[in-house]
Amino acid sequence: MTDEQIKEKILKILPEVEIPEGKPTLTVIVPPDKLFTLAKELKESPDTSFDYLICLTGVDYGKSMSVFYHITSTKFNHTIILKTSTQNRETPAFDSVYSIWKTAEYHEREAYDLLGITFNNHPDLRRMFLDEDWVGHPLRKDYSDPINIVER
Amino acid sequence: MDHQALIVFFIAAVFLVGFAITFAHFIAPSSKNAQKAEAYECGIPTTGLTWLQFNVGYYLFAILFLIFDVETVFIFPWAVVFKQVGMVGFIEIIIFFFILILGLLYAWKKHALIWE
Amino acid sequence: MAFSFSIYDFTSFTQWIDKSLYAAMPPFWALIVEMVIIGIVFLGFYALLGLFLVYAERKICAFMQCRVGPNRVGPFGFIQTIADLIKLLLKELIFIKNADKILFNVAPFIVIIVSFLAIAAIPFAKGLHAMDFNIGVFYIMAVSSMGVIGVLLAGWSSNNKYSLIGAMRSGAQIVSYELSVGLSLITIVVLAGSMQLSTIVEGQRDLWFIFKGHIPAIIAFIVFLIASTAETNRGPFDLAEAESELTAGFHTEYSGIRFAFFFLAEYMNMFLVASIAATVFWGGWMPLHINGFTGFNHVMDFIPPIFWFFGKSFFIMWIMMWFKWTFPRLRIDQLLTLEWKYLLPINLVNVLLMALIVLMGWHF
Amino acid sequence: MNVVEYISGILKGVKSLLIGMKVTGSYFFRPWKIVTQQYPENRKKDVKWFYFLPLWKAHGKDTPAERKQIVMLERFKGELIMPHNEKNEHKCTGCGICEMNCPNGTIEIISIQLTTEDGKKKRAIDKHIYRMGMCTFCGLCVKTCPSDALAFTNTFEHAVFNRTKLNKVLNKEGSTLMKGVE
Amino acid sequence: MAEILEVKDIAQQEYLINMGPQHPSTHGVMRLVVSLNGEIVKNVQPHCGYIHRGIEKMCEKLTYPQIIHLTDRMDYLSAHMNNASVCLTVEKALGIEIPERVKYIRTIMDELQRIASHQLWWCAFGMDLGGLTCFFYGLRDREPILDIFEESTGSRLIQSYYTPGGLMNDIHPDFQKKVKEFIKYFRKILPEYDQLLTGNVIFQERTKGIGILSKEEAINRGLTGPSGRGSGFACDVRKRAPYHLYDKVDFKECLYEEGDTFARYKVRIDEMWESMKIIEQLIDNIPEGDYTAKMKAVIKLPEGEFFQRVETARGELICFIVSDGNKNPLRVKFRSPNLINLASLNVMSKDFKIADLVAISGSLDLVIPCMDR
Repeated sequence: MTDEQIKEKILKILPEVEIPEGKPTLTVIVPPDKLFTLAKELKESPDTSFDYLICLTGVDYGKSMSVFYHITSTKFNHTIILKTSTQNRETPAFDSVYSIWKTAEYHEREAYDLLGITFNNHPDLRRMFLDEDWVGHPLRKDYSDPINIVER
Repeated sequence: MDHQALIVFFIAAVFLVGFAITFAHFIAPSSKNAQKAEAYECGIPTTGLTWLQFNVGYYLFAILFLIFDVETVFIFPWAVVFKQVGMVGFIEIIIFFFILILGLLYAWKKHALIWE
Repeated sequence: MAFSFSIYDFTSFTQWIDKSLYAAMPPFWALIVEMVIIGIVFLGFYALLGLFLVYAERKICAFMQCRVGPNRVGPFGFIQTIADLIKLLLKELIFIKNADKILFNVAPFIVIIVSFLAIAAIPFAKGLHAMDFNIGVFYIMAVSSMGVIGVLLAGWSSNNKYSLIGAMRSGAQIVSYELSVGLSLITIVVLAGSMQLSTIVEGQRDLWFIFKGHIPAIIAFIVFLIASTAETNRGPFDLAEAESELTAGFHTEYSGIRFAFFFLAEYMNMFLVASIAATVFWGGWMPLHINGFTGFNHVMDFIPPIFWFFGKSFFIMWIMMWFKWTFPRLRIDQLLTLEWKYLLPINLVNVLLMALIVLMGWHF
Repeated sequence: MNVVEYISGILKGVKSLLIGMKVTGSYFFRPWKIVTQQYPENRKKDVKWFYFLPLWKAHGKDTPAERKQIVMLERFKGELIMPHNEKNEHKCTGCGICEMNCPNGTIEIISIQLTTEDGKKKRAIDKHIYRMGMCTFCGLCVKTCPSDALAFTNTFEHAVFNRTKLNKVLNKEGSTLMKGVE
Repeated sequence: MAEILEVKDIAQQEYLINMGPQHPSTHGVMRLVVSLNGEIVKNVQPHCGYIHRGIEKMCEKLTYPQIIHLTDRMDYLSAHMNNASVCLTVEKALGIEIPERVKYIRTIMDELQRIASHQLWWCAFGMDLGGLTCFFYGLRDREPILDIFEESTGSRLIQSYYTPGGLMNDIHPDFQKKVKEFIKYFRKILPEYDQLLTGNVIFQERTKGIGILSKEEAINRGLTGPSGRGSGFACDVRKRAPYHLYDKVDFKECLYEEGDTFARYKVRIDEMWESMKIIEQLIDNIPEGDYTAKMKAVIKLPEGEFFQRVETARGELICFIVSDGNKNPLRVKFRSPNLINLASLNVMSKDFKIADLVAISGSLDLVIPCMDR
């Protein structure tokens, strides 16, 4: 399937998505509450069959929190990026895609640990690298640690 | 040399270990602290009790061993006198082994020889 | 009696000491002095042999691994093990808080006593053995199988989970392989018709048993080698101390000289089984004699028996080290499968085969 | 279990074990295959034969890894230095590009204002401080230096007893800027 | 002595064992909390983060050329590939064309690194299973590769050789000769690995049918690299999304359907052969030219998100850079193949023995600094 066909297909499933032009890889901006249904649809429909979640990244833009999903199909070898954002920086929460791709388990735990993004329906959302009693989420832009982070 | 010399060996071994440990007690440094007295578990305190009732499926093997080892003890005298006894001994040991192998095969078939 | 003996026959030497002691003092004291001499001689032998074996193993494994091995302390690193011994003596003896103190302390005694007792029955050369039981083979088997108690106690008393698992494994392992050791020795006892080690050695005057007994003897030797490697807890059967799984297994909590005794006992047990194998299968101190080749036999006789004995034992130990440094470790269930499904049935059939050969007189 | 399978399984297993033993055994009897390098001894120029007594046949022909004397390759990044010529001159202008490019803050340049003969004010280095304890030897300072003032030597024995000894001043006492370097 | 418990309580307690952080088989500081039933593993709970250094946070403060030296330190056994991930992302974002010569050298270096990594894995895996001799043989054969690296890049383990746009410096004049020498030597010595370990009946018993993961499960869990290919998951980025020169060279993607420890082992052994094949195709025709493209002094990426998939020796590494147009990235994410592969450990080792757990975690070839970042 080419990018155009995927674009059409996604727009058919979910008309409210936003697809910006000029990206090196097809990027789809999805509202947070619709992400799970779109992802499920993309994985399960036989002509897209995005069965492999390569990467899940949480990004703190300073004003908003986003999560990127790089998904690909092992069958057709096409790759797209799903992006979802929220303005709620303090307690961002998204739907977990663990039930679609099990590999999301560790990615989501990592995002929770370092960025404080909560994933609903995640089976075991704990800190991954830091101690349980660690205060704050280091990858956030406003995280401050006067001892260990040297400003230059 | 009589068999009482075994006592010498026993005493010598006890002496060797006892002397060395006592000697080490005097010359080795000693600094006590609570961390050092912890059981080693990769640097993490042990979770739960060590002496728990836990399943090591070797109990069956111990029983099997008991059976077969007793049989081995019976074979030893036979082996020593076998040359004098000759054919009769051979036939008898065949019967004996037949039963023994039958037992082994039974255990085999019953999956007793598989560590669960 | 004048003091004269040759290294070909120690009988006169030992008897001379015996007689001169009894001539010099009352029998009771003579016996005591004799015992003390034996104790000291064997202690020295035991310690030296242990040091040498540790060095030998390190050097052998180094050469197999394209390394040089110890080469800094003394010429060719020969004093390395003595340096290690001093280091181990100087290390702190750590007690574990929740360990069972009595058993924790008793365990090293047991492993050493067992190996020391078993060494008493080994005939090193003609006339050079401490005790010559008429049930020699049986005695060694009985005593050496007690070593598992020391290992079990060490593992259990440490209050450490790794140790406990190691001890359990060791129990299952040694207990199982005891059978194969016994049965493979029985194979030879059938051929020799005696359990006395001196008789067994004498019986190999014309040809060693491993050649005399055709295929059953060779099979018995291989089975004995495998089973005894397993019984001494050496690789590839070192499950009790499997370092990639259980860090150090049953002796995880032992430090300093206490650990050294487990280490020493392992090497002495290895020497023990190697010397039994040498005695029972390879003729012990008996030189290589082939029936009918008189000239050849005479040439062989020139090499003193003590060299024959140690040469054979070290060769077998070398094979055991070769095993250890080549093979990956077995898993516990494979270990037991090997014993119960392979070695034991083979052994049982092998005993019958040997009995048949002896009955028919097919042996040489 | 089939009896034939059982026996052939045993034989196959034994054969595979023997093949493995052949490998280790053959190395045991070929001590000249040993690849160990005797470290402090092989630093010396004239390697004595007895340093290699156990591997007296090793002459570096069988395996590429065998070398008698340790060879330090020219590009080895051992320590950052500032090459000085025989007139005690270096090329560092004190521009601070290395300081800026260093990811770890390893380099610190303390510069002074010099007045040249024709009255112009000019920046020059007073101290070029290199904290080796923080260096990750990425080579960005050498690569980005516009006047090629820095280089790596291949010394590698950096063990010292005190961490402060790893802080080094790269420009030598009384050194000046080389002529023609701006 | 411990307090006396009721029999009921004792029977109900779980037997928990910590493997790691100070354990010989974890190859670093990772902690596995294993709950056992006898010797049988019931549950494995990995705990990581013992050497978490916050590389992603540090990257946000650094410029793009400076990031490179941090990536070496993630997966130190595939340092070149880690460098390549950042370099390729930056090059892709800037849309610059790098010289052919650089592509050749990068491909050769990557494959040499892959061989070196698999050698080290081979020896460590042998050691996990108790065969200590493997360790020395593997390290011995790795030495020539490190010498080749040292000669050209100046370092042995963490080279920081690639820069955005090219290479740090040109290859050494002896490079081609040395590489050819090594290939000749290693082609002779690699069958020895098979003799010592692969064919060994104990080894086969220990690895065959152990830690099975099906293809679907592997894809779903994102098990990549040789571990994933052992399950039949065709996840080789070199084939699926070629970079460097991988679309021009001829090589086979090693796939095994069994999904057990032995399959994962075989994939790596085969990959060493394939890597040698790739190097042999390229080593004689490295074109002349610059070793770096013309780059600005300060590299600023355009605003947007860029990512590059790279096949390291352990699996798929992704460098994902979110840029806001500054000389520093806004966010850098490295998809560590080790961390994701670790997630499969619990599924694989369930109901196997504790010795198998060591074999399985060894066959996943985990490098902890990459996992923790």
